[in-house]
Amino acid sequence: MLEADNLECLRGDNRLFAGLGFTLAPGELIYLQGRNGAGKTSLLRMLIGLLPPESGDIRWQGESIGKQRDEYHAALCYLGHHNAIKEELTPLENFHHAARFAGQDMDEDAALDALAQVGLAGREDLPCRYLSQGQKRRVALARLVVDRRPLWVLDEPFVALDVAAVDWLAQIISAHLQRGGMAIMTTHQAVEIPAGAVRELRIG
Amino acid sequence: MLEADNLECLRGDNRLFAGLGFTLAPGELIYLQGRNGAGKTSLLRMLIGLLPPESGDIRWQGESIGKQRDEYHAALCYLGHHNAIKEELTPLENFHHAARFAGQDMDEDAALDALAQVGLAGREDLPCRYLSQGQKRRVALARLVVDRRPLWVLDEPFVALDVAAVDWLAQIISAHLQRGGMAIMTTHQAVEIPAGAVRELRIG
Amino acid sequence: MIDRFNLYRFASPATFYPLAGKLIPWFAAAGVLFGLVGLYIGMLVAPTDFQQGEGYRIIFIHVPTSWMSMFIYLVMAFWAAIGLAFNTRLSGMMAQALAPTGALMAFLSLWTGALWGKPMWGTWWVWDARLTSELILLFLYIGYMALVAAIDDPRRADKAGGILLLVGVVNIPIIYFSVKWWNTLHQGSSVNLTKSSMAEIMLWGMLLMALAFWMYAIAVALARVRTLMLERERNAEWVRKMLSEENA
Amino acid sequence: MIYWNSFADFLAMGGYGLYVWGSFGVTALVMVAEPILVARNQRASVARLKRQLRAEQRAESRSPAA
Amino acid sequence: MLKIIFSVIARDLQLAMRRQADIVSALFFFVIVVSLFPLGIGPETDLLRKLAPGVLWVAALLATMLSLPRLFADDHRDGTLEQLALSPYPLGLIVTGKTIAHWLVSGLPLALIAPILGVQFDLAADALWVLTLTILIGTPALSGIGAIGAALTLGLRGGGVLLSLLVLPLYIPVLIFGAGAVEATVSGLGGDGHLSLLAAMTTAAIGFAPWASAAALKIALE
Amino acid sequence: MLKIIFSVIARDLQLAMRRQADIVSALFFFVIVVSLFPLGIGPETDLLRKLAPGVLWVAALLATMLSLPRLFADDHRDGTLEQLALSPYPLGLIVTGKTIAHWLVSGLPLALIAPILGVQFDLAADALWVLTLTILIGTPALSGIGAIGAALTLGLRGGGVLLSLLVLPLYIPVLIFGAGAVEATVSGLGGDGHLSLLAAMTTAAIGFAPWASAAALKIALE
Ligand code: HEM
Ligand SMILES: Nc1ncnc2c1ncn2[C@@H]1O[C@H](COP(=O)(O)OP(=O)(O)OP(=O)(O)O)[C@@H](O)[C@H]1O
Ligand SMILES: Nc1ncnc2c1ncn2[C@@H]1O[C@H](COP(=O)(O)OP(=O)(O)OP(=O)(O)O)[C@@H](O)[C@H]1O
Ligand SMILES: [Mg+2]
Ligand SMILES: [Mg+2]
Repeated sequence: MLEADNLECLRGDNRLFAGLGFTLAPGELIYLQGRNGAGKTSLLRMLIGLLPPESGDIRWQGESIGKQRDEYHAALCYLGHHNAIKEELTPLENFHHAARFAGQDMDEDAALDALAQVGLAGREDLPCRYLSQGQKRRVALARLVVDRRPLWVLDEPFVALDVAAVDWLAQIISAHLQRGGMAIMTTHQAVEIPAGAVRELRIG
Repeated sequence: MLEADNLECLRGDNRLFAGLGFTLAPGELIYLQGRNGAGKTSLLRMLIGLLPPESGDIRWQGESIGKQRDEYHAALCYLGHHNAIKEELTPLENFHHAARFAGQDMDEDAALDALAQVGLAGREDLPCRYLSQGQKRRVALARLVVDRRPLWVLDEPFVALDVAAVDWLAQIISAHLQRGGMAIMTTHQAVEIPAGAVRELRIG
Repeated sequence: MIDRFNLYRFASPATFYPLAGKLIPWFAAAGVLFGLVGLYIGMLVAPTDFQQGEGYRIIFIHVPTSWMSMFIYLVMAFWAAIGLAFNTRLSGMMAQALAPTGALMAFLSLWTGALWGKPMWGTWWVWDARLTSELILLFLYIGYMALVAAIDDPRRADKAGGILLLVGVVNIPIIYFSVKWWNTLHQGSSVNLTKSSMAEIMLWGMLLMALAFWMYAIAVALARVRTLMLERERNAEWVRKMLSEENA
Repeated sequence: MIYWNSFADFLAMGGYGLYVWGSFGVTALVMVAEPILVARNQRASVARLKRQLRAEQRAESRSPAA
Repeated sequence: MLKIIFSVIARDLQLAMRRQADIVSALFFFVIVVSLFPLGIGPETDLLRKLAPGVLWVAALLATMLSLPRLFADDHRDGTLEQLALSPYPLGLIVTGKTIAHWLVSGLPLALIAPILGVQFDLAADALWVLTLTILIGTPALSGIGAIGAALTLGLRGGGVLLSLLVLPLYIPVLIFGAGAVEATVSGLGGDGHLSLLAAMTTAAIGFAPWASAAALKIALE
Repeated sequence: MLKIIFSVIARDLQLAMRRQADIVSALFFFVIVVSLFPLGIGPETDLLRKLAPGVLWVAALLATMLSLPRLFADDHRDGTLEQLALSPYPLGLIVTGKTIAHWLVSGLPLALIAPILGVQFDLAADALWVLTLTILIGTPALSGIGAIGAALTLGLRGGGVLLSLLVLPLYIPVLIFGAGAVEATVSGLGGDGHLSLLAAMTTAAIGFAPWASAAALKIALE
């Protein structure tokens, strides 16, 4: 369970939001909304502990996230604006490295399987430089196929994806919620998540 | 009059378009359309002479643009994806430098006037670093207020602007066309240009 | 409990800003006073040094500036440690406010030392341990100021500058001893800083001058920290109130 | 009490005048310049912030109270 | 613990291999700077022999320094650094891995080519040997300290020059003991004292610097 | 003609003033590198005096070189370079302006501080004077040639190191004549010949290099 209490965010001179709080229980999805520059990305970065809030508190399983950094990170999967893939490496290599840094070793078959699921079959060994924008995004998303960590934090995951891939990702998120996972995500597209308790949160 | 004949564009291994041609006469606007990555920006960069076409010819007033570079540039105003402003300088300074590089010296009053028109009154002396995305775009657009060159090439000029500013810019473009100017632009937003002969051109 | 409360009140910019404003004239006056007496003793009363002639009078500036340049760096590192440990807003500003003064002190130490070295050693500069480490200290100051200036967000600037200061302060003794070693191993020291037992009156002059520089540094740093505070807290209620009151 | 015999002696500093006065002069210069600069920065800051505050207040009073 | 360090090293080395330019350029910079000196100073052998340790060490220092800006910049730009900071391992360990990889790519090759360049300066065999050894022992400290500077200047305007400003003063002890060891050997005094101090500094740098870098990285990510 | 050059210079200087760090950092890099050498080589005054011209010149060269990557990179990133290329003036003139501004910011300060550093190496007054003069005359050539390299590597991966690789070989003649003039003066031979060659090279570089840079920039903009 993730709880945020009375969060305040200052960037430069702007107070982006203040007094923001919510609770995210297993099986729930929070759909974060707001205009450009409202502070959605800033809020997500606070939640994952990269941006210290001006005031307020964020608790994971009842304890402040600052006090249990490594445990919290082990429970957390974040996908940001950037894909975090290396253009020089192949999708397979990228996937392996990402899994290893997340503390989850992966055998070859499982990796190939995940890549095939995101539609990259046949491209596992092509350097990512040659992939299209959408395919690059898919390399990053492949992690979600095998990820069993309880909390997903997704910043505009649908960007650059085509319609089929958007549907596929919505399914993946639903499955995660049905397994008792939690998720918080932002998106400017209207996407229907078929299962799980979806709640909207508007900032700015 | 701007004429393009049988243009072909290759990027890496992809042929983005081939056999593309059009004529742009005074008072006309070409509205360039196509999906992301179709080659719109590439085409505009060909038209302004920064990207040599694989084959085909571009003529300004009947003569190939490669043969009259400086004259052509003197007749041309280009606005790209980037704003071409310096974050360290103020809007006023940026505007002055831009005008000077375009060969048009500007007195203080005219500059302040143009900036006021784009809604930057009171911010003329604040470094652009502190401006919002939309305000930065407006600094770049302020040039159009005073620009009397016949050919405008605008790459997604409406990006980051709010509704009022979009209307304002549409007016500016109309006025340009009514003065006998020419324009070619791309945009993903549907914007109504109130006057002038508007033509669509679809690529990809 | 009451202590804690007071400390936090003191450390809050809204309280500290006017307090600093009131303190500055006192420190400045003390600085001028000590300086005048020190100069009087050092320049007019103190007799000549039997080894160095009148040239030794540079000592009345050289030693205080050298001390201050090192001491200010330590103070900055102290504030940096406090800032990183307790996340207080004031500490970063204090470190930043001290830096230019520290750099100037280091520069003056080098300048007066060079002007002293020419008549005493016959050269403006030697690559001696003390001199070299003072030069490096100047670089550390400049590096710190450049780093802080390059970061837009003041809180980030404070933290990054703090790390640099702490790394630097660990390095200063290492640098000093490495240079000393390098120098002494390589060749017998051609340079002897004359350690003549100073006449008591000279010592008094020097101590007074050191006090004067100290007061000066405090006054200037307080003045600078006020500016920093104003800029950083420009949207805070107390600044707005103060500015509009002064308006009226 | 005073060590020097004449003002000229004082200026000559036993032949070290250039070095001694060079040191004291530059130090004096620096120690006068620094406070002046600091004070000027402070005044400039206050003036600019006041100007911004006034501009803001004017903008607020002009905008329709919605 | 060790596993995450090895994973990071493996990935960074793989990347360096793919890019190639990385390894070759640091090395070439070293070679070019060292070769510039005889051009700037003149061809007297005696003089050059005296200079050799200093010049080679300064060049090694500059070559290492020039490769620093990219140490974290690429990972920062493409979002990998965030992911690393969010991994369930302490960031200090990850930085340790990246520092070691940086040394393998930018320090080790210098040590390997140093003897050849030393010969150009007419150094004797024992001096060559000590020179190689000092560069081998000293460059890890350069990588470690440099990583702090790279992390502090990550994403800043004009970061490259600022980085050198921050890092060079901190490099000085390494330079002095490194060049000092060679000089002591050349002059027959024996460089053992210098060498052990160098080793001590490297150990300290490798152990302590990654945590300072990690703290700086967290600030850069805010 | 002249007006556009002055406009460009004025803008670039204004930017440098706003950033401050730019000017200060190139200068301090120079100072630091020069100060490193005595640390690497040892404090013997005689030796240092012999080295001074070479060391100062190599340092000037490196300092100029390190400030090169940003010469066009900022303008490229924010789209200003496109606008400059589209202005009705020849791009070569604009590059001339940028080169001059670069020299004013990164070359001239070196010349101004060189005498102070020369004093640290115990150079005599006439040698100091010639040293300053050579740096004053020689650095424009460095800026001019460097601009070509900066334009050629604009937007490339690992551009910084690649840039030094391209530019350093071309800097060698400047280095040789620059340091040579000072040495000739120190040894009493008189450095006039060297100086006039240096002046000739600078004139050629300032006249010719901007047009080569302009051509390279057009390629980078494609
Ligand atoms: C650029 C040249 C010089 C620099 C950077 C320099 C630096 C320093 C520093 C950092 C100190 C304080 C160290 C301490 O208190 O332990 C100091 C103290 C002192 N210096 Fe210098 N110095 C220079 C030249 C000279 C010269 C030429 C002389 C005299 C011939 C001199 C005489 C002294 C004396 C007497 C002290 C006081 C020592 C003490 O109180 O322990 N210095 N200098
Ligand atoms: N250093 C700074 N100084 C001033 N304002 C800043 C600074 N950094 C960020 N901001 C502002 O904070 C906001 C950051 O917004 P954030 O990236 O969280 O928006 P978002 O809701 O994710 O937007 P988007 O939908 O475009 O992704 C922006 O309005 C930006 O202008
Ligand atoms: N060096 C290259 N190698 C391979 N493909 C390239 C290369 N450079 C560009 N491309 C491709 O050329 C196309 C360039 O498209 P362009 O920027 O003209 O698109 P656009 O229509 O302006 O798109 P948008 O609407 O996103 O602005 C892209 O599809 C891109 O992938
Ligand atoms: Mg966002
Ligand atoms: Mg486009």
